[in-house]
Amino acid sequence: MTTVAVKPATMAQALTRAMRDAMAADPAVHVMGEDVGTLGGVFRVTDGLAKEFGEDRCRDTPLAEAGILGTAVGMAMYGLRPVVEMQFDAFAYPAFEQLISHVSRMRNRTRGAMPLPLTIRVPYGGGIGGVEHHSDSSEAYYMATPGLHVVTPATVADAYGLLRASIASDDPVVFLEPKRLYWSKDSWNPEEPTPVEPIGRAVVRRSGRSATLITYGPSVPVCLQAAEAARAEGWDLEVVDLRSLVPFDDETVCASVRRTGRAVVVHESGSFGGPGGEIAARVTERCFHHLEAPVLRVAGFDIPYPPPMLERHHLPGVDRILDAVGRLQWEAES
Amino acid sequence: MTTVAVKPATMAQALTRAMRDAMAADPAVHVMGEDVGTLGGVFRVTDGLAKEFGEDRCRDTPLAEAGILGTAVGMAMYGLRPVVEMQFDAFAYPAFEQLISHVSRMRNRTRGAMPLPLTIRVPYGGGIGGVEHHSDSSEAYYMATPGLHVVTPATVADAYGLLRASIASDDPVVFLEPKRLYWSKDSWNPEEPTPVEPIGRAVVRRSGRSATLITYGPSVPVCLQAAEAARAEGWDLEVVDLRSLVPFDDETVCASVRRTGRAVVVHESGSFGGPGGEIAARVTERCFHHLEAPVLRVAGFDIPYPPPMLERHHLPGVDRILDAVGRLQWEAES
Amino acid sequence: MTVMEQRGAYRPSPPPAWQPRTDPAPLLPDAEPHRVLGTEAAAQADPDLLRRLYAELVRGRRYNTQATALTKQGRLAVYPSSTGQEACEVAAALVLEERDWLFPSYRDTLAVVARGVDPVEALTLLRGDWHTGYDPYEHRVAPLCTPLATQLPHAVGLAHAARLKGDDVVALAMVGDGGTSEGDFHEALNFAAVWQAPVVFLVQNNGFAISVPLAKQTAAPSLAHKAVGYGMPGRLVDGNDAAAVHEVLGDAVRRARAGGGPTLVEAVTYRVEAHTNADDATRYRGDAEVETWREHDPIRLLERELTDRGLLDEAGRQAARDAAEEMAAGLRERMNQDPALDPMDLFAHVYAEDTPQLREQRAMLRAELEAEAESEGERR
Amino acid sequence: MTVMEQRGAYRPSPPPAWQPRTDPAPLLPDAEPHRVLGTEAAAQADPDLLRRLYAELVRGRRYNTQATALTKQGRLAVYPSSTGQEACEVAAALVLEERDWLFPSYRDTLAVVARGVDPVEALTLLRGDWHTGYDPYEHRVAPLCTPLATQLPHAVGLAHAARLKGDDVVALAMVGDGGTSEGDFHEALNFAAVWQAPVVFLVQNNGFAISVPLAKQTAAPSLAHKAVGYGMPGRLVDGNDAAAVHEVLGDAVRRARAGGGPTLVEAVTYRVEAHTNADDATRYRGDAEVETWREHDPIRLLERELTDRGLLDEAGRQAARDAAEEMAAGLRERMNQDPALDPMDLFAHVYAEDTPQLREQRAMLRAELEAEAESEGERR
Ligand SMILES: Cc1ncc(C[n+]2csc(CCOP(=O)(O)OP(=O)(O)O)c2C)c(N)n1
Ligand SMILES: Cc1ncc(C[n+]2csc(CCOP(=O)(O)OP(=O)(O)O)c2C)c(N)n1
Ligand SMILES: [Mg+2]
Ligand SMILES: [Mg+2]
Repeated sequence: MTTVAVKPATMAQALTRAMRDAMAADPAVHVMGEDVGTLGGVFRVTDGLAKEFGEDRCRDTPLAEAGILGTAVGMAMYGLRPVVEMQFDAFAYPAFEQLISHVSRMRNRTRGAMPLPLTIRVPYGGGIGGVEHHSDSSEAYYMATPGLHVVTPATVADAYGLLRASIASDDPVVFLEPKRLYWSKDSWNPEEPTPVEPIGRAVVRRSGRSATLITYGPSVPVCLQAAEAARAEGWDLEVVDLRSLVPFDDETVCASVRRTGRAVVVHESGSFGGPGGEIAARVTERCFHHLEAPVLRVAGFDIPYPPPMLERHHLPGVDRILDAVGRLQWEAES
Repeated sequence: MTTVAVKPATMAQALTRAMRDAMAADPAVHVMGEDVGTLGGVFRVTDGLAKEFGEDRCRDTPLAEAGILGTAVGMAMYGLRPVVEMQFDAFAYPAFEQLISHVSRMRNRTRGAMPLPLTIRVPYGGGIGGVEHHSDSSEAYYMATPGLHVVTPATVADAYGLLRASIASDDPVVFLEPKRLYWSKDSWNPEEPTPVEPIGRAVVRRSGRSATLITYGPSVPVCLQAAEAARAEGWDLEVVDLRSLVPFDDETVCASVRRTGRAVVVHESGSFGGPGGEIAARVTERCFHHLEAPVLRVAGFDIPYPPPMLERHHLPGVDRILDAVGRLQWEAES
Repeated sequence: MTVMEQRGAYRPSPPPAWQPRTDPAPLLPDAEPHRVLGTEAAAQADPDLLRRLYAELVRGRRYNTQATALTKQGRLAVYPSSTGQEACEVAAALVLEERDWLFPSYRDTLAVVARGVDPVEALTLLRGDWHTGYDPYEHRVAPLCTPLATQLPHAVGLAHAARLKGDDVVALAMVGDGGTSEGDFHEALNFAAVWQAPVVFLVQNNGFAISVPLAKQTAAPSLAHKAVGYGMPGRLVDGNDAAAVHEVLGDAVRRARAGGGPTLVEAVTYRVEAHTNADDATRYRGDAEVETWREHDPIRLLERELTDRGLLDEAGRQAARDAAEEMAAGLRERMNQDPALDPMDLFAHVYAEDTPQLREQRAMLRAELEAEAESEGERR
Repeated sequence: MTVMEQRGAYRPSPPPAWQPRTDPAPLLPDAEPHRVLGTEAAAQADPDLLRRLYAELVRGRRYNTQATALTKQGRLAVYPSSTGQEACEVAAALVLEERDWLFPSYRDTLAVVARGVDPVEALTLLRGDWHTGYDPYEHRVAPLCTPLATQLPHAVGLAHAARLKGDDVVALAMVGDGGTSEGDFHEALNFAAVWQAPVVFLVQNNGFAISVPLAKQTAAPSLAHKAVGYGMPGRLVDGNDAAAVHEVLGDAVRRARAGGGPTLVEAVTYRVEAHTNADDATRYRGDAEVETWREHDPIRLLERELTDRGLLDEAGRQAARDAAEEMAAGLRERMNQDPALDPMDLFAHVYAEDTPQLREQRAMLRAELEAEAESEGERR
């Protein structure tokens, strides 16, 4: 192995690089969306792609999300691999009918004859001070739609690896990009990109013996922080980064919970009907006799995403996570 | 109390009656949707309303679901109480942006100044031999959207009572009508309608001691059947009909599960990311030490709704429910 | 001296960015639907084409009546008949080249069959053994689309992709008058025009969306007038005049193929039968209206033209009827066989590869089926 | 004898249901945007109106620069400036009666303020202490709408409801050129035309949707040409000519109020500043283009007209500037105060009454805040 000087890169840069490499490797890969061309996207994630590959490969579309996804479906039908950008989570809603009724089902409807290799990039979550409709966590909708993969990176390296894997997938992938991690940095060498990660594998980000924090995307760094803070309370927390909500890595998650006997699911999305319910339920189904306490959930409140000045009270933070860990019935053990 | 001869009525008739009575009681109530006027709806649920109240009160709209819901929002802003019909579950998807970004949030966005008293009727679920896009169970999407009430009747009387309550509610209600129960009959006297039920109260449809089946809408009759069949196996099952998914009646559900110590959630909707995950998780959080076994789920498979000839293999039936009950770790008890 | 003249330098100038890019005049449809049959123009029509259209119309009508009969026999779950609209259905299929793509709406099984798809495969959706019954790539026919207008952006995307790849492929997408009210219609037409995609949009204005008449659907002078708002030509055609529909669609296809961009064609026609076999049309329209349209029947119009011009005699008519009967008999016979069903197919095509979750569910269903088979075996 | 004459009974007749219900001609916009300032028509304009428009334009410009300055001082999270578009913003507000309703898009805080909403309340959304900062019923101004074009069906529904109730209320809804591509635009206009709802749609075509120029948004001759496809009149107006915008909108409002149905107005204007303070416009357009528009500045156009006609002198100009400065100073001062925030408000307006679930979450936050306050108390 060569030892190249590794410079810090942002998650946004890793995503750009993933698209660039995918476009270079496969002429079928086309990027499209609002402002993705000349501007390089409002988050600059597609920066330089139009310049390098031309407007035909990285196209500014009219302002119509159903139209964007719907035409991408047609392009995929003809053998292209569209990578669609939705400008913000809430602006993906107009495309829901195309997503649910066509994108998720086309392979099934046609007995496998017409798979749709489509990647739908959705910047999601809060913590960036955005005004209303700019900070939604919409993953529950995608998880409840069979036929989609739902993937979300929490690290710079995963951003690259998972996006490459998503673009390479023959199935449609909703690729959720945690907005507030766009500018997170990591020592990741763009000249020697990390390997493409297979979709569907969770990873243990921190080992611990007391309890497992099950999380993904923007909440991963928060959980790691919480795990550090928990040491002061005498808890040694394990942190599992799901990376992919669909498929779900029961194996890794349950192995961890069986080891620790306790678990908290952490996400920004609302609690009621959110991803945490599914995760808690399936972990409980599989690990019931290993559990010292019910699997708890730390999540956003069941409210519309709040205005910027109040968002810190909504987002699951270190204290709220530690409070939940504290409720994991520790007395029962002793 | 008078004793009128009680004739059997269908759920569809009870729903029609609920709208009729609401329209008669309050001139602000307006019915709108595709084919709701002259035709009386494809399921005839609005039959006679246009004739009785005129086209202005029961209006055939152009064929555009976002437009229907979006104009209903504007009508509600001006003090009307629109009752919107979506022709089928899957045809509500084009209206999702209006639903999520406006209907569910308008009260919140305006600090309570602009509530939206809107009822959105959505025929849902399968079992009617419908071709694709005609049998979806989309309740998971609605449950994950704070600001909406989500209500679904399982009996003829509840159809009336809950629809009246929904129309009377100052909050938006997604009113899910189980398609295959439209023609279910019950001795319900339309001349003396049952009282309007408050939204948010579950009901024990059958008492039992062995385990609780938690269910709603189209799966209620199936669970009652399963409970009957279970007697042969020596199980005495309790059946809880949720009636309202949002708000959720933790009290009634948990009281039952604490009594029985075992529970299975049953619904048609897919399992992964479906309502059952939320229900199992919250019951476990609240009743952990009363549980002899993990809360299990019997649900539709995580697949696009199948074609009519295969739907019976998809839908949770008596056998599948009994299999799940059998897995509730009965040995652990003895 | 006028005020203007006094003002010297101050002359109104158009706002700088104001550049109308398209002359609207040629985009507007004629006031009357285009017709060929019974007009001078019919003399120019290719007799072979007219005869071919005739044979297909007769077959198409027979296909419609046969399919409706199959619903009564319980062999189809539902059938939305295109009786009275056969001219549009047939012309849409015939006007395309092999390499082109057809994007049908749920009512358009006839167009699908006319394009060459096996009629039983075309009816799979409506029989209920699977969703799309044919391989879309075999005849380049997209799945029959039930959510209205949602197939239109697919057609645009496909046509656009073909153009990017250098293939001179045209996509023809079908939609009803009701479907034009959907947002997807708007977005598809706009993308098509901006991208100059080689697409032809065929709106069959059959007067109704289930029970809702056109007057409650739109206040436009015609649906074809929507075209100018996207910067594409709108064409209005008598949808019961097979020669006219073929001509107008043919022009649009040629234009698209040559790089001229999309066209919106409104074909004025009528849904003679109820919405589907499950519908009761008497609830929303009278017989008299239906009768006026029977006078204007597409087969009748073409038959008259062919007969007048000596291109069709009783023998020819009989031959067309015989061919149609043969098709119907074959269809009847094949549809009377129960389709082979495998419940495990439920999991076969959800993803390229089962998720772990689906593997579990697959195992569960397999166990259930085995238990079922066993207990049936025991009973025997 | 022609072929036709030989045929006797066989005469082509239009398809029976073919009845064009609207004459398209009067629905089509003129080829050039309507202008008043600097033309003969200006002489007819009411001097008081022109002076009022002028004062509002000057105030509006100052409001825009002040708001942008507030973003630099961290007092606003973001501000989408309407500099250069003040004529549209102001005319839209002034043309309405008290009882009418305004449906603004996210860029239209100026129109909201011009309609009488407190400027601080109008900026609440962009400051970030809450979403809608004003009571929509007080001035009949719907919430500033961020998801593009989604407010248009609301305007239609409200106007329709008012008409059903017998109130002669008009709704004016604002949208950008980019927003016209959304399906909701299409559905709203169609519903409005079918229902003959008293709505006026004002499209501010400012050349860009963020970085995307009009040419990538539409291929239409003009956005106003979309109107004919819905059966409503389309009007094209120079959006920098306040008198012209006021006149065209005024006609449309009167028409709507009188029961004449909806109108689509396209105002051709230009977004002189970047999309928002967070945007870098140099990435997608050159200075030269911006400069040509500065020549065509709405304040300058009106100032010149007033001056030429002796309706404005330096004192008048100074008075307008002074009033604007006063407004700006007041705004600055009030925006420099931190808004009162109560985290418990998160739960205040989700439902009319808390669900049991929200009661639990409310209790949890309250406990957290108490613990926080306690530990802060300890530290002190
Ligand atoms: C998005 C959507 N909404 C509603 C329906 C239900 N639906 C099926 S057919 C139909 C009427 C369609 O009318 P039109 O577009 O004129 O086509 P036609 O039936 O006349 O061929 C409706 C409302 C649907 N299929 N898709
Ligand atoms: C449905 C939706 N999609 C995307 C966005 C993100 N967005 C905000 S403003 C904007 C451009 C709007 O352009 P235009 O309609 O021309 O209005 P302008 O900004 O020029 O006033 C975009 C894409 C949005 N707000 N809503
Ligand atoms: Mg129709
Ligand atoms: Mg713009």
